[in-house]
Amino acid sequence: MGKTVNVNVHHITRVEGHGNIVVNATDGKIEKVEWQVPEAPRFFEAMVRGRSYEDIQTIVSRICGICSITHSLASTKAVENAMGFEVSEQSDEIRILMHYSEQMQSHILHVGYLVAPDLFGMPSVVPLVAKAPDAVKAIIRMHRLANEWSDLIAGRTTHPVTLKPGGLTKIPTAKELRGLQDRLKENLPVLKAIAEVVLSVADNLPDFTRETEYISLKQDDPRTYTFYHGEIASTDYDGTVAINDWKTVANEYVVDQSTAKWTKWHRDSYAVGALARFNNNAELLSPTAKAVAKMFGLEKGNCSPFMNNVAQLVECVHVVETSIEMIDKLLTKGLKDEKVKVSPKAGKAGGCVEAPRGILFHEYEFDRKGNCVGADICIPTNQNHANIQKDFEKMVPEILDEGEDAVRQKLEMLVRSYDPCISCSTHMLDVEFVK
Amino acid sequence: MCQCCAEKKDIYLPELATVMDAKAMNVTERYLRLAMDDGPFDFVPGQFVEVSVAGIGEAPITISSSPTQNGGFELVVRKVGNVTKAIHNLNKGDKLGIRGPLGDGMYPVDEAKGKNVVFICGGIGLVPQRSFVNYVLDNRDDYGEVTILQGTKEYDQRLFTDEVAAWDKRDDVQMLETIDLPDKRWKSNVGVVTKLIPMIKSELKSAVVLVCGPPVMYKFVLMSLEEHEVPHENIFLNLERKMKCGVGKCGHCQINSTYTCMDGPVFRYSDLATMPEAI
Amino acid sequence: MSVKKIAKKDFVEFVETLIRKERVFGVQAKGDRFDFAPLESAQDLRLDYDVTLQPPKKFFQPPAEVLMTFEVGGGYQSQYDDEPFVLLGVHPYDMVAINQMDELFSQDNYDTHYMTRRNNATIVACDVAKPSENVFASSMGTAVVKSGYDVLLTDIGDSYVCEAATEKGEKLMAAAKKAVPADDAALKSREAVWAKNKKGLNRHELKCDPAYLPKLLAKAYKHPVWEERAKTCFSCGSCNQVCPTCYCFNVQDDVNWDMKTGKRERAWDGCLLDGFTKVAGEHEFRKQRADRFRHRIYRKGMYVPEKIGGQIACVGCGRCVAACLPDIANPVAVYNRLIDDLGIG
Amino acid sequence: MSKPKIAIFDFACCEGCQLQIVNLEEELLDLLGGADVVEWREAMSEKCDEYDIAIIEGSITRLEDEERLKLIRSRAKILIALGACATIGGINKLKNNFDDLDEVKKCVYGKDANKPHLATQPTKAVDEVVQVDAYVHGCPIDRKEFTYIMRCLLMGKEPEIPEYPVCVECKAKGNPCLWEYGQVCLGPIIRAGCGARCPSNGFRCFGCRGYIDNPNVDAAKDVIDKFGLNIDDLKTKMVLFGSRQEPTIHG
Ligand SMILES: Cc1cc2nc3c(=O)[nH]c(=O)nc-3n(C[C@H](O)[C@H](O)[C@H](O)COP(=O)(O)OP(=O)(O)OC[C@H]3O[C@@H](n4cnc5c(N)ncnc54)[C@H](O)[C@@H]3O)c2cc1C
Ligand code: SF4
Ligand code: SF4
Ligand code: SF4
Repeated sequence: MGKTVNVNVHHITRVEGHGNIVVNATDGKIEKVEWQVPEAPRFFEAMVRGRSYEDIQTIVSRICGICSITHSLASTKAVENAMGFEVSEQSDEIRILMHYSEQMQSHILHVGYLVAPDLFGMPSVVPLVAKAPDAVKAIIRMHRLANEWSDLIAGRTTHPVTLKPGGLTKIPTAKELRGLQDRLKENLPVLKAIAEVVLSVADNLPDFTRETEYISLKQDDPRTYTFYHGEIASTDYDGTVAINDWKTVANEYVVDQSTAKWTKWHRDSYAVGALARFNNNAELLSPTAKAVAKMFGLEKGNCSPFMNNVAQLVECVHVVETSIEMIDKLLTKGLKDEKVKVSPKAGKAGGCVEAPRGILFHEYEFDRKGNCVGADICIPTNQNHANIQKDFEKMVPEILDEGEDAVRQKLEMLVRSYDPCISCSTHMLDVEFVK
Repeated sequence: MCQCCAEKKDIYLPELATVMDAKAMNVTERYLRLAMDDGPFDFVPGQFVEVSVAGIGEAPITISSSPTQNGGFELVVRKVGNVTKAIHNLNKGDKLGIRGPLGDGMYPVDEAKGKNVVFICGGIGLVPQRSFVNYVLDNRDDYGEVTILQGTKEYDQRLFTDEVAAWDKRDDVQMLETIDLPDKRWKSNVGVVTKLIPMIKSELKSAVVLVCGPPVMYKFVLMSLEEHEVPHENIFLNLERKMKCGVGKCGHCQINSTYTCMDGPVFRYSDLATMPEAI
Repeated sequence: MSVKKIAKKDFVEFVETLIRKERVFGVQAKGDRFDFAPLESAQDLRLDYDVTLQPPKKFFQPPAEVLMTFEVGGGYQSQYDDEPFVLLGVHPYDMVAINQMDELFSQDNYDTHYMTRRNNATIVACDVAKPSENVFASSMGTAVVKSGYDVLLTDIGDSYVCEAATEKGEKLMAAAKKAVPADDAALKSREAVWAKNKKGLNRHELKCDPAYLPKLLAKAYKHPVWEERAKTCFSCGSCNQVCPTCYCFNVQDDVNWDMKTGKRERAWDGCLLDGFTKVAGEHEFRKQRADRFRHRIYRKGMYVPEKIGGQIACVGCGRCVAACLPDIANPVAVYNRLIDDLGIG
Repeated sequence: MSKPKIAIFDFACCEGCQLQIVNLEEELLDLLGGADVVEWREAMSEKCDEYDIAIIEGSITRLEDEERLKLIRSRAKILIALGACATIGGINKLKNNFDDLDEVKKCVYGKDANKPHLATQPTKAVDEVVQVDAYVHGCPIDRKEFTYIMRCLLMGKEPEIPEYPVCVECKAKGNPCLWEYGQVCLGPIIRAGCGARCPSNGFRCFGCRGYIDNPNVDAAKDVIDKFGLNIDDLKTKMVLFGSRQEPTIHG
């Protein structure tokens, strides 16, 4: 006799945005397994229409509060590509520092505040304060560092204001950078300590794998574990694809059960995110980051979505270690006050960076005056929706016997491990409520 | 701290006082009797204090009692915003901060001696005037005839009704009261306070006239006093302005070149000639 | 007190030793402008600046400061910023403004918060080496200054003449080992700088003696200029904020999370701002932009002078001229307009 | 006295303002010391229908959301609008500029635009649907201001939110004015309280806190002329967070 399981998680908690999980199984027979997104649609592609190239970043940053720096960078790069603006090496490096701060912000938030309660069997981080005070303190400390880091370089923790097409509106002083570097050095051990804590409860991550195609950026010259430069790579494909050809990768398609646009390339679905970056670039991680990966036995080719949480931790270590080096380089070269002056041109191009939760594509077309006449945005969580569905389909039969609570718990954990940013993904989609 | 500052007191620092008595007078006004925790409290009618409620802020409030009355000093506070709302929550035994007395523009207690005194009050304007009314009544022989005019918008907003009734009963006081929008309970004068001016029995021309009420009232009262040929030197107005410091620094209460907190709040009308912003 | 001369390179060295001993603030470049900021290296000091973005008043009356802390029901405790500091590079017009503020904060009711900071300061003034785009100190009689500073520096080419005017100044300059008594030639050069500045800091020329301004304003209250100019006033208060002689403030309480302890703070305010005179019940005494605009001009040209013995409370720094986006705040433009219409005398 | 119960709800938005609450770090624990957070989907799994203070993030774009908001209002003693989406409609109001909402949908959904579940209506700020007791302005909110407002409310005090424009804080920070560097900064007409964060970082104020009560748009026109710009340069900036709101610029 198989089990009868009815899971209906209306608005899964501890994720960014609104998503529903529906599983119906009667006597062991699965009738319905669905991942749904009922978030209110927000129409960003329409909202940027007619707006000046200067204001695109300000608008699209609001797609998502958690990856606002990423959206800002991707759109700014797209504008720069479309209009052929050069960006100085210094600006590029400072932007990467800015981008790293968001990786760290988002990853710590995700692993520390949203996932850790699952690992400790708690409903939220609030009761966790009593159970694991030191761990929570360490997490808060790292989160604060990430925020101050972003405050310093992006001007705010959310919705950056130091970016402009062609460069930056303000750069940190040498003294500020040195201060940041000191803090990063000081806190690298704290990060390792957090990894130890996660390792101690890592057994609570469900044991599940499914062969998956992983897609991320890859940078060849110089070979770098990249979040910002490079072209599109896949674990199923040897070469790389140019950013402007992103649509040949994403292949957005519509399915019956959902109006959310899904994506696929070589298989029915693919995954993006920290694990995808790891699977494409692991050998390029910083030494301590490699050591942390090893601690968890995380190796290239890993196909367990739950290991995305671990890959995020590994990346935290990587961005901190790499930033320490980058600041040295910046300071040795000396900071220059660059005057950026650009004027708009007509053009169309894509811009791409890695959001904490995976590869992000922006594409815009501008008229002569620099006003936007067309836009297309493809968000990482969107690219993961199909993969989440496919994971559901493989996982539910494997765990159905464990009962309703376990199914609900594990599916919630699965969704969370993708670190979905649903408010992002619904910039253009809407799904019916299934009651 | 440097020597010269260490010797001076901090002009912004309140001292603690205790609520000796507190009661609601009506929905919006609350009566408080206070005593300073340290030392005596000497003031002249017309002066005010800055009342502090820790965490909420400060508000200037005129002393409503007369210095001739013993046992602390009295305030009446209308609930209009943050500080006044917080003051309304205070009860007997509670502590609050006081700075003052403040204001060098006081009632002309000496100048009015031997003269007829006329008080014209609108609404809560009775509160500051009451200090001088009681001062005059406690030194009744020093002053000429005493007239009190009080106008109130609605019956339920009348203040100090017992005291007003007591004044009314006295032979040596002419007490006139009116209500703008009366109900059945009111059997006396109806309309704005200026209506009462022609009913004053004592000679106005030589009287000292003290006016306090809402900003709109002044224009009409002054017009009427003009008709009765009261010299501007004999008219005193109690002016209200926004205040943040009460000690002549913050700039909020400035009326042209004059600081309400320093030179007022009681002004001689003739002095306002150079202050077009006053009325 | 002594007048010395010090070569510029020795002066840099002197400043370097000063920085190691004391809390020093000096004029430094901020992008393509200048401002006072904590001085970390003598190389950063820019005594050749034109004008600072903010006037030095912020050292005595900071944009926001804690006046006191309190405990609910437990009384109030004054808080003071009580650390000595050196202020390097105050221009004469700003020094005149500080002198006025000293008077205003100490007369009648002595403000211990302002005065503690003031008494903690050692001010090194310096004569203007490069006039700013909007300065009109010459018109206001503030191009050179004779009092208030502890040391006055004058750039005479390859060296500075430095005059110590107070004990504090003498003590400060004692550390300048390489300074020598100023010779006649140096003093002459200094006279020349003064003579030049007395005329030359005049990008806007006031058409009357500043002493006449109160009389001019006495007959200008109903003049149309207030309406005309205020029509495009943002009520942004920038003219107040950047003015070295504006000192109006707001006071606000804030509690800590324990809801029992807290602080009372004061912060810059401005008479041009909407709501400056608004009382509970929504009554506002200077509701019209024109009323507020006029008030500022009167305060500078008449009200404050009445309070402090005649000295006009506009020192001609020109900051408001630069700060006012719609170009209406320039006091000289207003005064000259009134003179054109109403004449002198 | 028992601690007041706080519930946090999100509507159409980027959730960046909730993130600022998380970003309070240790101070969040202080807040939790003074109040119980009983529902907060982004950060915790607990849910609750009883609360004293409801914090609303996001703007209202669908009928069903209006109903949900009204229900929340009916349960809460104090309702706070959190962030620009809630206080003024935020960036979401950009879509209201299209006279025809179908056009908006077509632009995003193409031929699928007419499917019934894509029903959308003009974006509304929270106070266009229910009464709001306190506003926390900004996109995102300023953490310092948020905690100040929360402390005020917990104390029963009405917070003092600046009536003056951003220039006041910009000048207090000692910033050179961005207009002189060719930027169309909305500082003079936008409500302060952010500490002039954007201008201090060299980025024009784009108006996320909404207009001051009495903005002088005529003056803005004058300034546009002075800097040799076109009125459209100003209009296009004002539209970002000020779509279909007073004041509108004519001409
Ligand atoms: C000299 C003088 C005497 C006064 N005497 C009395 C009195 O006896 N009884 C009484 O009920 N009221 C009196 N008032 C008015 C009283 O001061 C205000 O009602 C009170 O300040 C409002 O403060 P709030 O915090 O409740 O209101 P909010 O609106 O929250 O005010 C915030 C702040 O603005 C200032 N402010 C607002 N309104 C006024 C105002 N009308 N006058 C001065 N400052 C204001 C205060 O600094 C106040 O703290 C007097 C005012 C003055 C100037
Ligand atoms: S009024 Fe203007 S010019 Fe005069 S001192 Fe003030 S800021 Fe300077
Ligand atoms: S005069 Fe100019 S600077 Fe002053 S408030 Fe008006 S617009 Fe702002
Ligand atoms: S930069 Fe913007 S906020 Fe700052 S003063 Fe200029 S206009 Fe005002």
